[in-house]
Amino acid sequence: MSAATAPTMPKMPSSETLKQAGRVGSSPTPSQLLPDATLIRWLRDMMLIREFELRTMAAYQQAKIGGFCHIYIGQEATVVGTFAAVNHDDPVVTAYRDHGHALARGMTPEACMAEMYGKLHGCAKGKGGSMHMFDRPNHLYGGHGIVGAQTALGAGLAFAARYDWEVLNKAPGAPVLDGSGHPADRPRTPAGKKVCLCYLGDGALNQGCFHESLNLAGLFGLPVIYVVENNGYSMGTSIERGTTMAHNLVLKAAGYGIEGIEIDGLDLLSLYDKFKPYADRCRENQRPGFVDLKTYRYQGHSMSDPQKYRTKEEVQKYQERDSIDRLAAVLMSPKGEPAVGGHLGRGCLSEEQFKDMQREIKEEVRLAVEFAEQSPSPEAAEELYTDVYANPQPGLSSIRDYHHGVRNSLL
Amino acid sequence: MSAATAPTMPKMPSSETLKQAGRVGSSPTPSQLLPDATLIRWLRDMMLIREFELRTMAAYQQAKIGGFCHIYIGQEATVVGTFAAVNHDDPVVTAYRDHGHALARGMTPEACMAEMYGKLHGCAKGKGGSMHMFDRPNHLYGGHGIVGAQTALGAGLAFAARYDWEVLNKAPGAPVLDGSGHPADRPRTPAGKKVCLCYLGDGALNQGCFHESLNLAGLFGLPVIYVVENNGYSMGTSIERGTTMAHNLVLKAAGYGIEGIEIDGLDLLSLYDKFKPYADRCRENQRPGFVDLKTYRYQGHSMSDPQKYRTKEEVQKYQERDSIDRLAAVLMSPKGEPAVGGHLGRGCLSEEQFKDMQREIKEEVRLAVEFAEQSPSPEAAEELYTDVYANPQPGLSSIRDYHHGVRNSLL
Amino acid sequence: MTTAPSIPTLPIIDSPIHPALTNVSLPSFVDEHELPSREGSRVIQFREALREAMSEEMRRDPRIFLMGEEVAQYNGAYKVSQGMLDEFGPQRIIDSPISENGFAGLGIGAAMYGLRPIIEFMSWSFSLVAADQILNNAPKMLYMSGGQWGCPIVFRGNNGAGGQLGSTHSWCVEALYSNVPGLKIAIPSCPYDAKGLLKTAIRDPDPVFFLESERMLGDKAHVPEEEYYIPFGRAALRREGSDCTIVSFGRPVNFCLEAAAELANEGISVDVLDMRTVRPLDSAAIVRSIQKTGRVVVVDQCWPFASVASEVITQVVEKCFDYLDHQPLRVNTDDVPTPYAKTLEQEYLPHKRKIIEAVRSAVGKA
Amino acid sequence: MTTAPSIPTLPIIDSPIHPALTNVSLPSFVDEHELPSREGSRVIQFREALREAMSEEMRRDPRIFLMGEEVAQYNGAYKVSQGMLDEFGPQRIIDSPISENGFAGLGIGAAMYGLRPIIEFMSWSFSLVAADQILNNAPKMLYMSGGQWGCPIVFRGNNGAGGQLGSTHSWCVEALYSNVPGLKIAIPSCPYDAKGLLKTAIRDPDPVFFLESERMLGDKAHVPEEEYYIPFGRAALRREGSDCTIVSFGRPVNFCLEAAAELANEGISVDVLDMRTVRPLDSAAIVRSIQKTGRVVVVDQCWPFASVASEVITQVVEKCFDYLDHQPLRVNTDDVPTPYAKTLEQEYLPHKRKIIEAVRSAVGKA
Ligand SMILES: Cc1ncc(C[n+]2csc(CCOP(=O)(O)OP(=O)(O)O)c2C)c(N)n1
Ligand SMILES: Cc1ncc(C[n+]2csc(CCOP(=O)(O)OP(=O)(O)O)c2C)c(N)n1
Ligand SMILES: [Mg+2]
Ligand SMILES: [Mg+2]
Repeated sequence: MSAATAPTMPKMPSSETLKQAGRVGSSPTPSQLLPDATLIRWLRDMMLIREFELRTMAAYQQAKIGGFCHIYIGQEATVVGTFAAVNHDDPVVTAYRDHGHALARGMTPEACMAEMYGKLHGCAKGKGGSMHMFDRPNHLYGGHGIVGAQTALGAGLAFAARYDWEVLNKAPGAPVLDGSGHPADRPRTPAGKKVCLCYLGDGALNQGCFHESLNLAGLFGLPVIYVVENNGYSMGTSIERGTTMAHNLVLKAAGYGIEGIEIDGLDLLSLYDKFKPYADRCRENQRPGFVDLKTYRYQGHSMSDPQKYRTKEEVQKYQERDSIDRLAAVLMSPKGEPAVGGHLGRGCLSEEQFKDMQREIKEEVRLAVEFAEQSPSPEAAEELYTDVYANPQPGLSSIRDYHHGVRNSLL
Repeated sequence: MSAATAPTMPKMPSSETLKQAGRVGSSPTPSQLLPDATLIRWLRDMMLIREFELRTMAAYQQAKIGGFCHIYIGQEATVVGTFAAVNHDDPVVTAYRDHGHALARGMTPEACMAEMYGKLHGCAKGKGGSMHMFDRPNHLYGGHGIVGAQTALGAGLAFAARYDWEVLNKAPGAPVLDGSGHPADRPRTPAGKKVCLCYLGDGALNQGCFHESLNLAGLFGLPVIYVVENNGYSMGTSIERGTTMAHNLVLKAAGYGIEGIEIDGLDLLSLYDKFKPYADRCRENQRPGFVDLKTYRYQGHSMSDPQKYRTKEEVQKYQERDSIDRLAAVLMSPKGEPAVGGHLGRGCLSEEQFKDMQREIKEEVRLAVEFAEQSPSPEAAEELYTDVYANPQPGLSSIRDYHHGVRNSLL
Repeated sequence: MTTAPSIPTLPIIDSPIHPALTNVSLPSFVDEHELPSREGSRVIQFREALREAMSEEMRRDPRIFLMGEEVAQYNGAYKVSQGMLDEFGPQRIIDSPISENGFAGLGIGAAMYGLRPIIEFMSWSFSLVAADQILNNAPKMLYMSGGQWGCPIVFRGNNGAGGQLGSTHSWCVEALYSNVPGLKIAIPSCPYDAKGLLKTAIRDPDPVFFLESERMLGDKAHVPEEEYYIPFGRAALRREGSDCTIVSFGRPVNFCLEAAAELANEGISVDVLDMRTVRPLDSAAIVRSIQKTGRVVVVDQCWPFASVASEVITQVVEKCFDYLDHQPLRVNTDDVPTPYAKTLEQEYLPHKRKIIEAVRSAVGKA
Repeated sequence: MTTAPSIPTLPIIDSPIHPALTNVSLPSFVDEHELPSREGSRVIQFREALREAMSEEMRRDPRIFLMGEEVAQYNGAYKVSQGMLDEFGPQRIIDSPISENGFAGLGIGAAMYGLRPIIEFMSWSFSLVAADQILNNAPKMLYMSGGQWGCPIVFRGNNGAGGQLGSTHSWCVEALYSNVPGLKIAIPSCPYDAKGLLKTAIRDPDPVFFLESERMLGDKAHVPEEEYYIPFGRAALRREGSDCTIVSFGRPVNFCLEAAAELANEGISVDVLDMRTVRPLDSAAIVRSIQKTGRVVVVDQCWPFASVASEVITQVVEKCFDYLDHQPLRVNTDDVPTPYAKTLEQEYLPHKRKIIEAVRSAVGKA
């Protein structure tokens, strides 16, 4: 992948173009107000995801990882940029292409990799696998395998968050909601307004569940933002072949009274600049949102995809606009000088530092793989009949009684 | 109901208003080109439905009819006007509020009433009931009880009709499609372009199935027109309380690349004038359509609805614009003079003739009830295990073998 | 950064409540004979019993809300939730559009977040459009998340033939849904149980499918004033006898009792076991009864193939084959789509005559 | 207008083909021993057998089309339809968006109109979102319309655990769907049967659910050149023995054969019956075998509760209780959501060791 070597500097636009585009000299964008350290962390997050995915692919090819495995490379800016615009305790739910979401939300690479290895120290004790990354302490309500199904869950998370703020705040003695993973007896502090991020692929646009969810969200005023990670394909079907009005998806949201926006998902800084105020508005007004976030996946749909439906040139075209390269370039460009994408250079990252970061991440992920290798497999005697019921009772099965098993290491 | 007595003439608009509205003096509308006899038949069709429904209500109250029963009174113009714009062999499918569709398509009141009585000479031998009116010789592919489910069937009917025209016409020796009820060995004549009418209630807008169907129709170019019989309520829920963008439903269709139209469904002539060219275009271009057809039901949702969600005044307001009264007034107004709704009077129906028609219809429906009363009930021995499989085989059930029963009287 | 990864050993969970489910307070259950009396003069309808169960729990716990079609302003399509909008307000009693998959999923998401949703399906027949949410998400969330998130939710509504509603509207879903591990299914046959089971369902931290019947909503019986909870997985012996065991659940229990009364006239005395929940299934109670009678007839309002009746019979032969003096028999609805015509529908159901004939043949008096 | 209504008497339908279903030509079936040989050198994959079945029928009948996700340009997510777009063109091999409920319903509507759709679910796991269309419409249309419209359609796709796909993607739907009258379910265990059964399914005028398995698509065996159709409702005796009957269907038949080979080493000889269709179910063949062996083990890859295994055991006790020398036993998958981890998933399946243990216990050698 292109970020594995130090990025080459993309061509700079003239400062004339930039002024016309309103990027230079006008009032500062949200990202311009952020400290360098934040942007460096974003870069690191994206690089971590990419490195992690490279290792995932290698492990899959060695048959260490089974099942379906959907690689996130190319889409890193999406998740890093949108997460940056919300709080850590805002609920998040997504589809099966979820490794990036898990890592960016704060799951350790160890827990994520061990899950794919089907090991006991995986985020779901090896029961969920690549497509089902759940992380309660990090408010990640799962990757979900059924296309579109998570969109109703997203409406529900937003409903509950709003209910917490609107109803429970006023209910004397209402308990702390346990979705947060905090103990039940923590004293209740007033809940604030939250916003839920619900991700879906462009292919999920055509599931009825999504439309029912949009209508419910529009009708009830649910603070959920549907972020379409529009990578242009659902498996081998380009969006134009599967989805009507592919060139104007926000129109679909308009049909539910939701004002959607389109965002270029390959430029993290402008993504954040557009998404941040949008998310703030959804939170403030407790209204749903819809984002057509245009991105691209460099790899096949899953590990077994021969990718005959697109050309190498097409992939290359996107790789030339690689989001990691672009952000790195901005951070490494001289401070205040126009840099790629019309952003001002930050001059806060040297090539040296960048390489150190790369090395560090490589090591971190290597250790995660090692951890996954060494973590024990769940044992059938302890784990097969556990976590089926929270309240197991006799007579639930004719085969065997259910019981409580090994504690999840995240809890 | 208001049509039970001779209609009082509604107030006439001035011819000045009419000229401004472009109705008088401009080129003739589609309905103006139709012979008087056609319009008289339309009136008769609407009156038949209304009389039939009055009798249905009476029979239900006497517990002659069971189950759920949804009365069509108030919406008659919808079905008569839209059917008039298509051919008899264009497929039609609808929801459970389907008595009007059955009658307007040509089902005898006998078969329709006997079905509700659960009798053997009903259109489905008493197995379907009020919500499930099927009539193969009249190309009515059923009333359907699950809200929204028929919208996918409508896409399928349109798909098949287009396939017939596009694929089978060119396939040597392709059989005549049997949906028409014609014998299999009829020589194949080239199939023409068809258009399917698929009706749904406003409440069905919020079923995922409908959205999947719209997308499929838009994508594949299916000649199906989704006619939303927008009577403002789904049970006790007004459209605004259940549906986002209730004031601009065509926007929902736009999200699938379908250009929808709004039509006033209480004025049959202008309904036809707007719908006819629209339907022709959909047929010609083999493209889907979407019609927000604004209508109103005078009765409750079903026979057991106390209707507390609306005022008597609201119902009355609509009854004052009653579609039967309006058409009768046009037909009875002096020829060429401006009449109600800005239409030109036809002067083709005397009060005498109108009353004769009323009497005739009353008698026709009375006979239908008598027929239904006298028709035998299906017998369990012959009918319970019949029509489950077209090709019954041993081992399909542990209880009993399936078999062929009594011939459907429509076939 | 470069230290070798350390793999802690994880403790086995030993608390009775899973750590993922904080804020759960299971009611304390008493034995059947300690429950308040079934006799008394506080006679109310089945629908009122359901309403009381919901209202009592909602007063106790502000996290509970009720959502469904027409539950609020219309006061319920079948008046189960009558008056609840007035008491609890529109934020907790919520009318939904006709989007079963959407609002079932909404409930599941809300349950994960920490609320305690009650989702009403106007009829379980309409739950088929929500099958993915209720079967793929609700019962599997705890497992798929490795114990992080459960799904404390109740889905409830009318189940079974409602009276000439035709085949799309007359589903008995227990045959289909009970196959799926992770969920619980309760199916009361009388107002007393309806209340006690529904209160338990709302308290339970697992997803519960609660199956009512349009045909029973008007049934009246005494329901005591004092609070009570009926535990899941314990059958009730509705009538005692010695010649044959009848096993049933939900509405047909009432047909069984009628049949039992008639059979008594013929000198045939039967145990009538009302399972009350089909998952968990109190097979121990069935075995106990068969050890006494040696014969069993299972009465089930679903189609026969791969039904709960099939399951009961299978568990019977697995657990007390040697006590059987006669092959186990089952009475289901007829194996056809539900017909509309009254004549056909009546024959179709697992009615009294069919039950009597089955019992006669089980005891060798056919 | 005023003559009294005349009520004709209606004739009973006596033709073997229902009048609603013109244009149906059922193939003529031969007995098992008259079918072309299973031995030979034309070795192809299971997926190729499926493809041949579809292609042969599509060449014969222009009304047949194939629709599903990725079936056309991608040549099938699992390459079942490879090359079919090239041969039949985009009007008959059609890529659909991810809208299972929509395109399943589209297929049903098209079938009513007179076409012969084959609808591919990439996995039957994704059929839950289409449950309403496939369970409420396809199998009930003929009944609800009083015999006017049938629904000649085939739904097909992968069923069962595909190998570490986790619990949302590993459904075995036969336990759920077989409860519903009006549909037929075929579930082949080998390439030869896959082809012969699929051709029959496509010809059948009723809706057929055709359950394949991702884990078998690469299995290879001889499939004859000449055309053949395997009738529904006839089990195949895959192995003969005398001590115990093993009843299975679909992929687990192969586990049963492995188990049988090992049991033979222990001196236990078994009949292995491959049901091939679960609805119709060839219970006569099961009874015949049990009359010989007196013992039966049912092996089923669904969860146990109210499964096809429960149904088979129930029919066994209904039909040959007195021939049983031991209680019938069943081997299902474990009663938990399908786990992802390899260790857990392998144990979860109805694998060889479980089958061997069940047979040993049935024959009293546990
Ligand atoms: C209901 C359902 N149908 C089909 C599938 C199989 N499937 C998995 S991913 C996928 C493509 C989804 O594409 P998209 O939503 O664009 O997400 P992306 O893979 O591009 O991230 C399909 C068809 C599924 N998981 N669920
Ligand atoms: C999937 C589903 N959910 C709920 C119902 C119950 N139900 C029957 S009709 C109806 C209201 C439908 O209203 P609308 O679509 O506007 O049609 P109308 O009755 O006004 O003609 C409801 C909720 C159903 N039949 N199917
Ligand atoms: Mg995509
Ligand atoms: Mg309506």
